[in-house]
Amino acid sequence: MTENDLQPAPAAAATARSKSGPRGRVIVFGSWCKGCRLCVDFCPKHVLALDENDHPYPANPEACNACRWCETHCPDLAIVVKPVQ
Amino acid sequence: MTENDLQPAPAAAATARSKSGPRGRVIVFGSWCKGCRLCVDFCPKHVLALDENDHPYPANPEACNACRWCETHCPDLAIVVKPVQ
Amino acid sequence: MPDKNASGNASKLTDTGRIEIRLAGEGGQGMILAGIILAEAAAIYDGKNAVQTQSYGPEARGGASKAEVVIGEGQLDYPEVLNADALVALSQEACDRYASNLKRGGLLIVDAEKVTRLPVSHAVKVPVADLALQATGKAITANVVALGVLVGLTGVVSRQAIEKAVLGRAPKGTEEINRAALKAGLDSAGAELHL
Amino acid sequence: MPDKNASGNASKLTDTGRIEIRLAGEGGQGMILAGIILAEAAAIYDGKNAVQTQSYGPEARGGASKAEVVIGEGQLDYPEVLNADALVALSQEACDRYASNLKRGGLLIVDAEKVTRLPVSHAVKVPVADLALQATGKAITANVVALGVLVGLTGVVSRQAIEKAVLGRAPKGTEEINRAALKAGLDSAGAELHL
Amino acid sequence: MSRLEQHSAYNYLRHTKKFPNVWCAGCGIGIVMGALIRAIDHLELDQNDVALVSGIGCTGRMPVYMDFNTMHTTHGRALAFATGLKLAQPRLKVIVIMGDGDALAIGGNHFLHAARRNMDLTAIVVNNAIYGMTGGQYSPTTPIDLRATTAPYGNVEPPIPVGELAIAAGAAFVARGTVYHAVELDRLIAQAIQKEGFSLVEAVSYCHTTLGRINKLGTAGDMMNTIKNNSVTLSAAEKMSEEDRQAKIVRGVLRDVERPGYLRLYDQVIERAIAQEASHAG
Amino acid sequence: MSRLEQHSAYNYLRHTKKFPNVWCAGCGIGIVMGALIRAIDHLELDQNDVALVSGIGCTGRMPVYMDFNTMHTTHGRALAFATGLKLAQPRLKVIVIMGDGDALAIGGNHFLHAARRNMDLTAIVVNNAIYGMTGGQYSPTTPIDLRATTAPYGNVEPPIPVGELAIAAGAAFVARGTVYHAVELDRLIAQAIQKEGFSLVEAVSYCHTTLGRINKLGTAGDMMNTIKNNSVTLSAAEKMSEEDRQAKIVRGVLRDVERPGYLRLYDQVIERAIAQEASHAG
Amino acid sequence: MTLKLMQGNEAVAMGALAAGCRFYAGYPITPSTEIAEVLSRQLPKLGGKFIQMEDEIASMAAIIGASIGGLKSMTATSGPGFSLMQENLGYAVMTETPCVVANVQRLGPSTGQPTSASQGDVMQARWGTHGDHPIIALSPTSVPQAFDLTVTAFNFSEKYRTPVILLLDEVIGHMRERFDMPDFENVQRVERLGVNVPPEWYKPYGDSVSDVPPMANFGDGYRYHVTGLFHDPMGYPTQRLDEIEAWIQRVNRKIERNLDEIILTEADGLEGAQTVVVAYGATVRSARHAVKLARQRRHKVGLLSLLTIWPFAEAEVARLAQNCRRIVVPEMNLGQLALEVERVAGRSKVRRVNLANGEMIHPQMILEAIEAH
Amino acid sequence: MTLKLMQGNEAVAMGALAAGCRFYAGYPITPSTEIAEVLSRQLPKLGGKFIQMEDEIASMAAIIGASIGGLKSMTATSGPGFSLMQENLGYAVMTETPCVVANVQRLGPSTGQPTSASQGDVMQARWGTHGDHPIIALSPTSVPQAFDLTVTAFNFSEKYRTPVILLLDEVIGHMRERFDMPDFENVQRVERLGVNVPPEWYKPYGDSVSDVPPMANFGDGYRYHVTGLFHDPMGYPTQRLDEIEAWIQRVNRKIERNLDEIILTEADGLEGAQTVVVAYGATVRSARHAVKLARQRRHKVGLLSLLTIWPFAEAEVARLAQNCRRIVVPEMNLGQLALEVERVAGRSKVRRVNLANGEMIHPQMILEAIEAH
Ligand SMILES: Cc1ncc(C[n+]2csc(CCOP(=O)(O)OP(=O)(O)O)c2C)c(N)n1
Ligand SMILES: Cc1ncc(C[n+]2csc(CCOP(=O)(O)OP(=O)(O)O)c2C)c(N)n1
Ligand code: SF4
Ligand code: SF4
Ligand code: SF4
Ligand code: SF4
Ligand code: SF4
Ligand code: SF4
Ligand SMILES: [Mg+2]
Ligand SMILES: [Mg+2]
Repeated sequence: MTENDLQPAPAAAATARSKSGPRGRVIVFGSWCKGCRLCVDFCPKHVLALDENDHPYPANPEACNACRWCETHCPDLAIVVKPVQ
Repeated sequence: MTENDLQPAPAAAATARSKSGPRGRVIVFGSWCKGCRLCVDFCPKHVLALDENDHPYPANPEACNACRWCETHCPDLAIVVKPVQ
Repeated sequence: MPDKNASGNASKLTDTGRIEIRLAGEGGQGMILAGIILAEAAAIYDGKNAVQTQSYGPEARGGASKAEVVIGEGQLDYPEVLNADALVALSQEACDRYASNLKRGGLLIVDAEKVTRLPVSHAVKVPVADLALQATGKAITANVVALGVLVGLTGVVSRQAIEKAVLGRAPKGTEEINRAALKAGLDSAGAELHL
Repeated sequence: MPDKNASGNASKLTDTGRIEIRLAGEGGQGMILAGIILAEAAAIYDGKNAVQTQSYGPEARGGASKAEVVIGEGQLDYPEVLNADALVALSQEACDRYASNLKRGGLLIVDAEKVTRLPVSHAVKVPVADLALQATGKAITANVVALGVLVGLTGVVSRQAIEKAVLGRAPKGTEEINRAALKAGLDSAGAELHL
Repeated sequence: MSRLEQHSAYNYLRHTKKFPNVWCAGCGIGIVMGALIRAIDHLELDQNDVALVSGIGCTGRMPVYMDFNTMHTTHGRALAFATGLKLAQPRLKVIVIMGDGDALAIGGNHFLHAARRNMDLTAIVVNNAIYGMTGGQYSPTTPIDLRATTAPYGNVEPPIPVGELAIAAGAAFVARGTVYHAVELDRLIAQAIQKEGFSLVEAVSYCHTTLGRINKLGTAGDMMNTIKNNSVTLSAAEKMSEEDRQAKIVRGVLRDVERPGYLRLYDQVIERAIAQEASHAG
Repeated sequence: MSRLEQHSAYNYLRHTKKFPNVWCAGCGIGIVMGALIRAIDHLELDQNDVALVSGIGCTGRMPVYMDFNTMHTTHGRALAFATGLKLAQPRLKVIVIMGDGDALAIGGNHFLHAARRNMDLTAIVVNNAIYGMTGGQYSPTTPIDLRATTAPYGNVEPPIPVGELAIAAGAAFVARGTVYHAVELDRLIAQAIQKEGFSLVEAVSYCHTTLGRINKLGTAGDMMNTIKNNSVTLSAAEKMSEEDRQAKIVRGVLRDVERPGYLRLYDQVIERAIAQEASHAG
Repeated sequence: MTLKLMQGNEAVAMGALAAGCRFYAGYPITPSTEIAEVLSRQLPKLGGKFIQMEDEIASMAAIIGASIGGLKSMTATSGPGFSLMQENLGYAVMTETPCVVANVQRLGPSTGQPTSASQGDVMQARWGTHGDHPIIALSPTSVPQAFDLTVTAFNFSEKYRTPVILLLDEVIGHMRERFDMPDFENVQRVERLGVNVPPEWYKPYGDSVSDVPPMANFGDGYRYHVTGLFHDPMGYPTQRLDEIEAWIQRVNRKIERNLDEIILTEADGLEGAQTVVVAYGATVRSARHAVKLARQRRHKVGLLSLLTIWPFAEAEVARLAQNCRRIVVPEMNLGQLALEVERVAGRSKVRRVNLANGEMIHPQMILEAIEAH
Repeated sequence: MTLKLMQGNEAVAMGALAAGCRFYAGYPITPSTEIAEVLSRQLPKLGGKFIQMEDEIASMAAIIGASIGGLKSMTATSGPGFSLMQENLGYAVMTETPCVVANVQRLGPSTGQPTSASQGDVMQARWGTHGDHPIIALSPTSVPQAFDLTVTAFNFSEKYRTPVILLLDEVIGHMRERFDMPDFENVQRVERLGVNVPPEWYKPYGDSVSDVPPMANFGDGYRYHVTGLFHDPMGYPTQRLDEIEAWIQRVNRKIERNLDEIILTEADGLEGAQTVVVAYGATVRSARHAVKLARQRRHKVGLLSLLTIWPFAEAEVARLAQNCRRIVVPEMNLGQLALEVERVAGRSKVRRVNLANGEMIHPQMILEAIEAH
């Protein structure tokens, strides 16, 4: 299991910090993820990108607004979004 | 096969002669008839009655207006009505 | 196919007191029910053993149909009639079709009005349907009349047993006419015996 | 269950010139197609006999899958691999799962980048996927590169045959990249041989 | 003018060994048979060009009496057999005769898909609201609360709306008639036979021997009267309240649309296949 | 507030030996699984009181991943198995998960009759418009002209209108959702589960591996976009012309009526039987 | 005890109730229909459920579903319906679900002759569904035995977690016979082995001492998986050869190691018999009659009546074959169980007596076979 | 001739086309699907028709309907679908309708293991439908033979007016092998015996010299009746015992008197063999390998390959059994055809070699059975 969120992408973090509204922390279970890209392609905030193992990671974590699109649409139940206070 | 119409009932013949409109000659195939009474009970002109073998015969042949109800409703295709000129 | 009659009266050699009865008529004449009643008389009320079989099928709706009853003291092996001790036939077609393995010297009871061509020289002719009409006003009780004739002539089951069996099967409210029909049959059998 | 290896090199004793090859990879790497191409090269273009089998099933959609090709001169009896003369494995899982009945001294070809744990001491390691990318820009041609390596190293089918077979299966418009991929494989085999 | 007036319906019957028919006295199935014959006669079809396919049941016995290409198949599967026959011999008018259990219980799926494909068949369902042949078990069209040998306490399963179902599945032509309205039935059947695609005629004909006896609904004649009194034409029904209409047998053409039949659809497949073959060759 | 926010969907999964699941990367069946779990979680049902019954197909593999009473039956027959289970254990919420072929090709008859009886079941049909498991043969929901391995020249068979069919057959609740609208799907499923009688949720989820590949319709993501662009809500659809609407996937609750479920209907049978027994005894 | 003249089909229905059957799903078919009709009347009184399904496939499915829900379940049918049930019958075998299927045989093939007697489905009962599988099939010879063997069928099915087929012929199904029906409380019932471990420990298809794993009912708190795919001890699909083999072996073993209990026969005069008649179903009645006649003619004849048809009484017949000269196998078919008898008959000669036109075998036919040289 | 690397299933499809098949109705199922896929592409080009039906029951019905309409017809399936086809297969037998049913066997029972090899449906092919009936079943051992036996299946079916089952195993169905496919014109086809009397004289089920009545197609001007009930020579339902018996006898006789033609086997070194291996399907490939190894070790081993499984090569095996000591029967099942071998093996010992886990039988297993004492 790869919790990619433990490696935040610093650049993205920087831009998003200025935003208001809800924010989410994205957790990906690498061993379940099949790398289908749905989460990456449809995230409305372009938070995610695929890593070299074809698993998504929050390349732009601060942009996440915890909308949960990725969580509710991951066919492998490999993403959980935790709201961040 | 019993062609009952060969035995016309004279009384009935008398009453009907005065009528105008189409008239029919009823032929019953006794060996097919199962004596269900449908033709007897539903003939609008009360032309038919059952004989001792439970086969219908035109007890009142002159009343027949060749409506063919009996022919089209006999489940055993045991009646034919021939129009009489 | 072996000739079914080849085993002759063999049945008697196997089952104790085995008696074979065939009841035949047209669909709707109630001969299958008569078979059941007869078997119940033997099995439930006379303390004997009994097996009843019948012809089923589309032909049971119209045409001839039959019931067979085998009665005996103990275990009954073969459940169908091998050589009928008695045949009751209420229609010509039934008589034609089912008289084949009536035992030599077996009892043939027919409805005198309906069966005119007989397969054997001696037969008991009873106007079953007429008796039914006379006794009960209902042609439908002919089967019970026939049972009365059969029991009266053969004593294959006791009179008490057949009466209980008939009444046990009679729909509520029809007990009296059924009793009357049975009596008519039994009586006419008595008359027959005295001929 | 008997040990499958028990018959040893028995296959050689039965079918003339029997050679057994196994191609394994992940679903989507096209190793089953590679098996078909190899068998076609032998059967259609080299005038030999060939039988190809493969693992089907849900697991063929993901996970490891394999194709087997048996080549020989005349009748081929047992259609599956008894003791592989050669195994090509393009993924670690495929190598783990399918190396079991590689013949003692048989040839193992692996993708150098993807297979790191080897079941035998000597194996030919070729960066198959990398070569495919370099030669054609398309990772999907790795299976053809692998065929090139196999044929280059073993001569199990002729170069002309494998080229015709590859081109015979290439979708319209992809002839060139497939030819390039095959060449890349053959060349790298040449290089291997000279190592 | 139909040929019937010159030479009778008996030309369409197989006389040898077959009559009287197997049905109970007064059973409406025979009336439907008469209507079917008159319809075919009216259309002046060549007997060699007509095939009758049936399933198992009292209704399923119908084809054997008629002098066409006739096939008495397995219970519920008549439409599937007929599909194969029609595709093999598109020239034949294939008429499929089924009981309600046959068509809608065990055969429901074939009914659905024949209608969906708009298979060029005419289905006649004799709806007697019961399994007649096996002696009166409830069927998917048995009305609520009526008793049957397997519903000794009254049926609680909602009956299927046969016509509506066929419409939802895609049938091109759907009609309902009754055995009391025998001449109307001729017409409906004739219309159905002429239709491209899947056509259905439901013929209501209560079974007096089982349904009637068990529920004390009287003789064949009594049940005829029930049908007579309980049915209305489509146009009359349209003027009734929803609730009143529910209680009625609505007669008439419930649907009649133009949709290409399966054979015409499949012609496209053949065309495309041949075109592709030609382009490969060329 | 649903329990999901305290402890995640993972409580409903069987972790041992089962993951990753068998489906292709990007297959929407997994999205439906997520929606089902969220619906059950939202309803706060006890896991012991839920049974999932499926047929055979890619979709049929769903129950094994979930920690309920689960049954993977034979192709097309899930509703019939579920009927027995529900009648034996009325307390269970029985949810039946089927593919389009499973539910409507081979299983069409059980679908029809479960709906007719208003059997207390919730059916979820994952409509991927193809036989996925067997590699891409056309199904009764494959759109016209799309190709499939057994329709190499394009499909000519009119697809079945799943919802309309269920309505005609008598289902109490009929809804349609898509995997693009996953959260909406949760809601529809939750509504369906709560309904007395037969409820159906059709979840549209095109199969990219077979239907997509054969017809060059792109990746899983591309097909998601197709669904997104081609679907409208019921209220939006009502404002469209018949023709425009035909081309759309109409989402929402297509029917929701109160009809007694089969279990309540059967209670009448039991009551009458016991009453009759008592009157005989008395 | 209630003294009755009872029909065979009715006795099956009564036997089912006595055995604890509380669910019936079926589709009517001659000559089995009375079983459904009696149960449609009786089950709701006992809190059980009766449902007439849309076809036989659904019926078979429904009884499996109900059994997994915890009710003892059955269906009844005849040839055409039995053919349709085959796929789901295999599912019951694969999932080890107890249930009873009565097939009141009629003359086939196809629609055949619905009201005629036949024993034409004997081999189908064994081999009708695809793939290798063990099966139990019982066949009564009388009305009282129809009751008893129905109870036994339920008991076997629960005890061994397997579908059991009750193979009647039309003669036994429709025949009425004197029967002193026992009170239901006095009927011995077997209940499925319940689970006595916590849910986390439960393996629905695990090894067990008896080779029959305990069975939890859905809803009892044991959430497990049931599938027609080969599965591991947890019930999860598997492609592992070792797990597939383990399943196959266990499922066959659970029957094979209990043959003594499962194979029910009645022996009559087998000791010293030179000719042995092996019969089953209604044909036993013909055979008994013939054997008595033969004995009167001083033939040394024994009669082995097979109440259990499958598994075949292989060992018993083989043993008899060693001591007799001839085995006569009368069947209302063209020779089906005779194939099995021949297989194990060794050097003793097998004489088949067959009739497949819908009539019972006349005792005379058997007598001739006994006497022929 | 076209030289190809062809799959077994494809060869079946091609063989069907070569034999003149012009109608296919089926429902997809692994591992048979390629047969449908190839035919869906090829049939419309030849003016034939392909239809995917709603299920296997409908598929079987449709091919019978089409055959009665005059087209050579087939379907293909695997275990679960084959189980569902059983009822209508019996209808084809009863109505003597030519058609071919390919069953590409997979591991069962139930859903089992769809992509694994098995010969588990051998007995089902014989006995799967209810009632007594004869049947022909052929089983190829290679891809070229899949083509040839498909042609033969059609030819037998037309010649004898009977359904023919083509029993493949998954190995043969999915294997690709070198095949020099003959041009279709050079393939020998048998057409059903046409009618050469006027319609009034035609008896669709009448007696004939060959016991196979000529068959008119619907639409050809012979209006006759087809039914699954027992029927008289006119095809009309009958309950007359003499007519029922005549039908049963004729239909069995038409196969039995042609066993020489129908039973196809390949003999290899049977002369003087002390051990004979009897095998069929893909198992023949294992057996050939094993036999060669055994011969190298100087065992006198023969191999009888059964291309026709049903009717069983009873006479041939019985004859062999008289001269050999031991018969080895390897099967990818728990022992099915071995039952038949045992039945006729007399005093020669039968050794079964069984594997039912989805794998091919390894030659070593057969070798061990040959060598064991
Ligand atoms: C597979 C199969 N199941 C059951 C039967 C028994 N069966 C014969 S006819 C019939 C139903 C008859 O009802 P319906 O179809 O409504 O026709 P009807 O007799 O009422 O005209 C049944 C269940 C059968 N022949 N085959
Ligand atoms: C009786 C039977 N027929 C056919 C099959 C083969 N089969 C397995 S899944 C399937 C269809 C799959 O399509 P669908 O039901 O739409 O499910 P999907 O895989 O698309 O989710 C078929 C035909 C089978 N297992 N059993
Ligand atoms: S949607 Fe799920 S499976 Fe697909 S890439 Fe994202 S995390 Fe992985
Ligand atoms: S929760 Fe929404 S915004 Fe955040 S990563 Fe997921 S899809 Fe993107
Ligand atoms: S309707 Fe027909 S069958 Fe009935 S009584 Fe009249 S003639 Fe006879
Ligand atoms: S034709 Fe009309 S009027 Fe004349 S007898 Fe028949 S029903 Fe009566
Ligand atoms: S049982 Fe009913 S449907 Fe059948 S023939 Fe008799 S009346 Fe007609
Ligand atoms: S084949 Fe299609 S439906 Fe099946 S898992 Fe793959 S994408 Fe999903
Ligand atoms: Mg009906
Ligand atoms: Mg699908």
